[in-house]
Amino acid sequence: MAVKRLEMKSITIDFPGVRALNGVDFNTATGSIQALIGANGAGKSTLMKVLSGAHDHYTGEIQLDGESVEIRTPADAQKLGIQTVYQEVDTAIIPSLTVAENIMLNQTVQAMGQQHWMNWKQLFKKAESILSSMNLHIPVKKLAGELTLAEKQLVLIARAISSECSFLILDEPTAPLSHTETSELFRIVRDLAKRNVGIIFISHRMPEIFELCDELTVMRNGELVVKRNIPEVDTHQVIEYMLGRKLEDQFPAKFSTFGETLLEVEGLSDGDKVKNTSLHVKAGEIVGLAGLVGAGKTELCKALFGAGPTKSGTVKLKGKILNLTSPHAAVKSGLALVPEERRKEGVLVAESVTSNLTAVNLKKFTRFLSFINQRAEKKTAQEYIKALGIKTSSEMAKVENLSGGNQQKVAIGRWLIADADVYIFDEPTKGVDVGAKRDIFELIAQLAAQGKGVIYASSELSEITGITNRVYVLYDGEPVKELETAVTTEEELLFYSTGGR
Amino acid sequence: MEAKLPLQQDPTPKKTFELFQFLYKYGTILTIFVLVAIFAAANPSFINGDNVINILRSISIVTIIAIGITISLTVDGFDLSVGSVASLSNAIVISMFVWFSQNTLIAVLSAIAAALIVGALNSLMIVKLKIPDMLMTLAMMFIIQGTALTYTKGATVSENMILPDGSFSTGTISTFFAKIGQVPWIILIMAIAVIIVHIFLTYTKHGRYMYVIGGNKEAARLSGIPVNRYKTAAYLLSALFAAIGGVVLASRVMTAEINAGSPYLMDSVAAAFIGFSVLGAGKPNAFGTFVGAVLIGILQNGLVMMSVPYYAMDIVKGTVLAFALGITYYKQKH
Amino acid sequence: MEAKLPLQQDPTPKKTFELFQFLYKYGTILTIFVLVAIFAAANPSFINGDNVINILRSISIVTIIAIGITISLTVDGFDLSVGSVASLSNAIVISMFVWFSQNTLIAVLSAIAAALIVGALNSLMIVKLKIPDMLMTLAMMFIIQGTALTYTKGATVSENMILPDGSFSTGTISTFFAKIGQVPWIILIMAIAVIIVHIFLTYTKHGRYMYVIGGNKEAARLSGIPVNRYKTAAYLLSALFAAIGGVVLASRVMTAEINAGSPYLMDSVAAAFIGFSVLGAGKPNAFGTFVGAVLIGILQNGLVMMSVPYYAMDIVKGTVLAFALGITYYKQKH
Amino acid sequence: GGGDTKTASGPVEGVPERFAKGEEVKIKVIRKIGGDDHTAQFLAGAKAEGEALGFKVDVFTANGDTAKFHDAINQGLQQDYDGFIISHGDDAATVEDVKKLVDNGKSVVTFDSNPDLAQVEGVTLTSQDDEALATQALEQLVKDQNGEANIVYLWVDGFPPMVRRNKVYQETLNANPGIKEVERFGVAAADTSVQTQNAVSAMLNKHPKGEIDAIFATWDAFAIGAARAIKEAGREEIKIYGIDVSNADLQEIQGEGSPWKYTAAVDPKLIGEVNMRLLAKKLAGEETPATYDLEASLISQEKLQQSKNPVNMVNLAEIIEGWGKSDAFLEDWMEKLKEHYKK
Ligand SMILES: Nc1ncnc2c1ncn2[C@@H]1O[C@H](COP(=O)(O)OP(=O)(O)OP(=O)(O)O)[C@@H](O)[C@H]1O
Ligand SMILES: Nc1ncnc2c1ncn2[C@@H]1O[C@H](COP(=O)(O)OP(=O)(O)OP(=O)(O)O)[C@@H](O)[C@H]1O
Ligand SMILES: [Mg+2]
Ligand SMILES: [Mg+2]
Repeated sequence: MAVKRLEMKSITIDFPGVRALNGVDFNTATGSIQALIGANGAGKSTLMKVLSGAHDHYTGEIQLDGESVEIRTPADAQKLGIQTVYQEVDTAIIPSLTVAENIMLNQTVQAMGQQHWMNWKQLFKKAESILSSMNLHIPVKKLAGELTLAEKQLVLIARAISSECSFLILDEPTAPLSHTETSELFRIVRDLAKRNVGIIFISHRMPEIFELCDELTVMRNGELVVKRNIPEVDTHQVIEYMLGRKLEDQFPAKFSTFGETLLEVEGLSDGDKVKNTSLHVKAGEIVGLAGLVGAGKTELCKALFGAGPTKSGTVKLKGKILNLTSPHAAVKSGLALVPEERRKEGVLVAESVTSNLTAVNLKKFTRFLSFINQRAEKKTAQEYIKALGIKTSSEMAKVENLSGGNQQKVAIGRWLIADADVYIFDEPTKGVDVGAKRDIFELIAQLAAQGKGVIYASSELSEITGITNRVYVLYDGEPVKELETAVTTEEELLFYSTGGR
Repeated sequence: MEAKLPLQQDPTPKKTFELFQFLYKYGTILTIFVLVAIFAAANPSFINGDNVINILRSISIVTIIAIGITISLTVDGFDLSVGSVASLSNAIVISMFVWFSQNTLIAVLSAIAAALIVGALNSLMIVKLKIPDMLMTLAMMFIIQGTALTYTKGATVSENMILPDGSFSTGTISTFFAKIGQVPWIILIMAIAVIIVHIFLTYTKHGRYMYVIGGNKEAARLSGIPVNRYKTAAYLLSALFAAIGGVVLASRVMTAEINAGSPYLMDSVAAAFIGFSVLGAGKPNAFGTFVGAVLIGILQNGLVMMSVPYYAMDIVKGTVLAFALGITYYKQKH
Repeated sequence: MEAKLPLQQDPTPKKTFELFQFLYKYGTILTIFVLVAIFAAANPSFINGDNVINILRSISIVTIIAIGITISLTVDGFDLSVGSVASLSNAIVISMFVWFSQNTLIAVLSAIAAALIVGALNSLMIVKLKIPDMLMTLAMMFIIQGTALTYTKGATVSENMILPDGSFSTGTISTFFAKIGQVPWIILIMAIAVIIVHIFLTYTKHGRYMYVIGGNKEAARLSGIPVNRYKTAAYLLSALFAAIGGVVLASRVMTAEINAGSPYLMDSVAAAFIGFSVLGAGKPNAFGTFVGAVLIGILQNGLVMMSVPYYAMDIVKGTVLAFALGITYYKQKH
Repeated sequence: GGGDTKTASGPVEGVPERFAKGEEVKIKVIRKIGGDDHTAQFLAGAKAEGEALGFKVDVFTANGDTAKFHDAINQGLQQDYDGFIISHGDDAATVEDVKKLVDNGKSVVTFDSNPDLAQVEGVTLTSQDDEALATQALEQLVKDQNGEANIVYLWVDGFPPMVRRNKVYQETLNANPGIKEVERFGVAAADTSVQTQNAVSAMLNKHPKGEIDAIFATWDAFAIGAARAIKEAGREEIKIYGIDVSNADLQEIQGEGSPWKYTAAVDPKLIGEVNMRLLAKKLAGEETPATYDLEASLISQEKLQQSKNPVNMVNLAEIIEGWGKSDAFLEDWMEKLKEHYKK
């Protein structure tokens, strides 16, 4: 097997107002697993989009085995054997078509040649065999729009590996995946690497990088920092490369003095996924919701926030029974939710940072007849941008132009302005770099210190053990175990998460 | 570790959900059956063969034009200019006979050529200048309407018409052409259009590409589909079907009245949209569009038959449309 | 190898980009100035005060109705029923005078009440049953058209009309009401509508919420914004403005012709859409809508003044619309 | 289908056999154009006369949709109608449709439709006398202006009545070189009157006082729009000569300072009535002509303004001689039938 070398030389790209990449050199080869890491907004995704032909207005050169190649369209990249799983699931999935068609998309486009007729039988069969080679059992005739985020991501990975390729770019593929699915993915990735495929792997999860990759390239502020072999470095060093400074402890210190019970949930069901859930949260307490992907954490969070249907059960806040008919009612009663699907639900991508930050509590900025006090609004926005370290060109920039981690900071920041009693966080660190992650944990700890109640849902067990005081393990929509974080381990949490009793 | 993921366990589906699922899929077809039953009960001649043919004939032009709209919808476009294109091709085909004494082939080809120019203009502006579809085709609608009017100088074109110089036109419309608008040909043309487009959209890669583009343009682009080429094709096809509709209309009425095609716009849009949900497709599709047209046709015919005052007809038509939509979309609440 | 790629050699990408940015923002307004210059050069009386008033008067009803559509567009809806609502309120207000000898207040309030019922029905079906806006309001359009026709029995309502029982109607239209449709009132009403809605959408919390909902409904809902309440409000407001348009129309023509309001739909839609880009707003906005209506009005008036044959008028109207759109959207290519 | 006998039916004396036994008679009136007052009055006239004669009358308008119009005729053929009144079927396909109706033994009367219909055996083609309408209005114009005037012509091509009116107009221009056309406009749309109003406003602006003396409007929707525009601009020196009339028109003409001086018209309700009577005669098997023109009258503002009561379509008869009344084709047996079915 001949090793192919891929080199990107002094790649520079500009967007209105920002230089996202500044003379980046990047190289890798087939057969190796190359990690690409960097803080949010470092330019990882942008660099990979250049390589996959999604951006055509860059300057610089791309070489394959020393030969200069022209990549300006996605088709160019695919012809050279470069396949990509993009970071934003929504940009790549086609919700109105079936799972099979989504998986076989590249095949139908690239491999049909002069053929004009669809072979539906074969298409379904092939899709099914790809899924089963990944140990997945998603019905191939289901519409992709009906899948969970995790399932969509898996479908996109299936699409990328459905055709032969020499380089496979995986841009944060594990962000929405659970542990099991992640290990399955790693098995596939290693397998591909053995068959002489070059993997470029982007992730914010350090352990994954060290478990899976051979080499690592670090980026910061649109520039290349360093390229090293994995055995030569350790986590602390990598983080220092990424941030340009040392990072103290990832998790802030925990408090253990709680006030009276704030939130009390009794026998809550939504008639579908959430079953017979009872839990409580005290003032100043951070309560974890652990569980695998699909365990129903998101549904529970939404049900608590009045965003899903509730069939039975009661939710009490400070002893008062809440009538949770809509998020509007929930917000009025003092609840806040930072939802999981950031771009779809968490932020208003087409609006400015300012109007995102003030949207949930605009009342604070209104005067007579609901007129908005734009000066006060702007001032507050600037304060929060500074306090949260949101990286943006101005407070009027549209949120869609921010990087993933900064979008998440906006999504959280808005609720801080709103001043609720109980905060619900659904996977708030998904796709967030370690620096920003640390900021977010700090924020959450501060909220608790102020006597707020916090619910923290995550499938990352290290986070659960790191930040929570108490944890409920969900399995198949039901809390199966309540544990004090101080006296439990990740292993125990995993045991209950996978249905152990 | 081989623990099964929770999402692999098929949860017991709920009864109510299945009912709505059923209604979503079959709501429109059910509405049709209920309507047929009501009308037939009120007047048995509603379901005799001749009247069924009447209904099919009355929906054929709407269906053909709606098929064009359906194609534009598959790429997430929307062609509002189809009604005016039908008017234009109606005017051209008749004038070719009457003013220029051409034969059927040339007459029909001229009409289609003119329509394709419109389609090309539409797609050029939409694809190259990125003007939103609805806006561009709205502007185009005005332009074509005006062009058709200018071409005919605002007059109805018919055999033996008085020309501006005071003489009479001498051309005649071929009897072969007159057949197109008559049973069974008019119904056959509709059936062929529906079947071909259905096969095209479902069983060829080109049709699938169009759905991919309509479902997620960015994903289509990233997978290497020549998005602009297919969008262009979609607008050409939608203009083509509008032209066919106009030609059939010309053959049916044998004259070219001003703006003759424009009343078809609304009904066609309605048919295409109703068609979305038929058999649970959830996207524009040719068969569904046909069913939508049948629903509208049955309603129209049945109401005339039941002597509903003409001014109340729109109320009933609108209400049944709303009802069909209600059944169809209620499920999404669940 | 240091072969420079072609794109690298472009030294002034900023300049061209800024030009298009400029054209995007000012394209429509620029088009208006160009048109005014052309028309005034051809006929100086185009820009005399009387004609300016003529133009403003002729666009006032379109603008008022288009403002309603604009509001429905802000929440990402689309109200197609406004034309028929205008017809209905026209019929009601005149009939209140003529048939029931009511005073101006009651006549106007009845018309508005009827419109609000329509708005409530629209929003109920759209918000509760989740029927797509365009489809629901299309169905509603038919229903209201039929209702208005049934209410007037398909006849024009005017003073001294013959009633079905053979007697004459004796009610008269108040002279105060007749003022509404005359200069300066008709222009003032338009101006007030534009200004109030502009302030409402730009400077109040509610307007902001509507834009947020239009941008991303789900995110708005999870921010605790009562989405359904605002959507309902938007449809009520759009019906309200349609009703005001209908009342002004009634006062201008002093009769109620059937479907009198429906021709305003197309022009209003065009005005609202052209308004999207005015001053680079990029979203529906009241001031832009007004500018869109002015563009259409100037065109209409100028063409008549230049004695363009009426049948060619649509061509010019459509072409200028396409041109304005072309300028406006060309930038998105970049 | 029929069969069930109504309370009012039963044997009637002295009427044609067809109607003597009180069998149900079903008539369908199908009109291609719609949405205007003329349509409403025409249909009302036909329906009222038919019901007075004891017929069951269904009416339909296709609102200008030609194919829908033909669909309705074909559908009517399937049902058990005895006779049809077809209005404004000006295309060739109408001739085919009507032939089919006749071949199936249906009686047919048509109004303002394709001239070839006069050639179809057994069919009567009725028309408003468009030549007379145009001539009356134009003669008055020429007389008032002493043969010297700059006029605006409001006319739209594409409809047979309009074509006929235009012919008279062209002849008048040729005969009176002093009459000069300075502007023309015309659209047939749902909002014709408002569009005309806006267009005439623009014209008035282009041509200052003294440059326009009169307007000839070939359709009342044009005239009403022009009248409003003139009032808005305060240019009442311009006189309007129009064709067609409705209640709303009478209202406008009577209005203080209205520029609309004359309108030539046929009572549309009467047209419907006469059409129905012709159809009744056909059903009775009596002789009917192949064509029939309804007489036109010229209504003047002066006369209307002299009336003490407000004038409308019904009491117009008190002012204009012979308005709304015609005993054309009114047979004795019809009176008897009407008497019999009177409630
Ligand atoms: N289409 C675009 N328009 C404007 N700016 C952009 C665009 N795409 C990326 N950027 C900017 O480029 C920079 C790099 O973004 P990129 O998405 O590559 O970061 P990333 O390293 O992938 O971050 P994350 O880990 O959060 O995904 C950011 O500052 C972002 O705002
Ligand atoms: N958009 C959707 N459409 C249909 N079903 C869904 C959708 N989202 C979730 N579900 C259903 O709900 C179940 C729970 O999925 P969900 O992703 O909410 O779990 P979770 O515990 O929040 O996991 P995670 O947050 O880690 O992804 C899924 O198995 C799926 O059947
Ligand atoms: Mg990224
Ligand atoms: Mg989740």
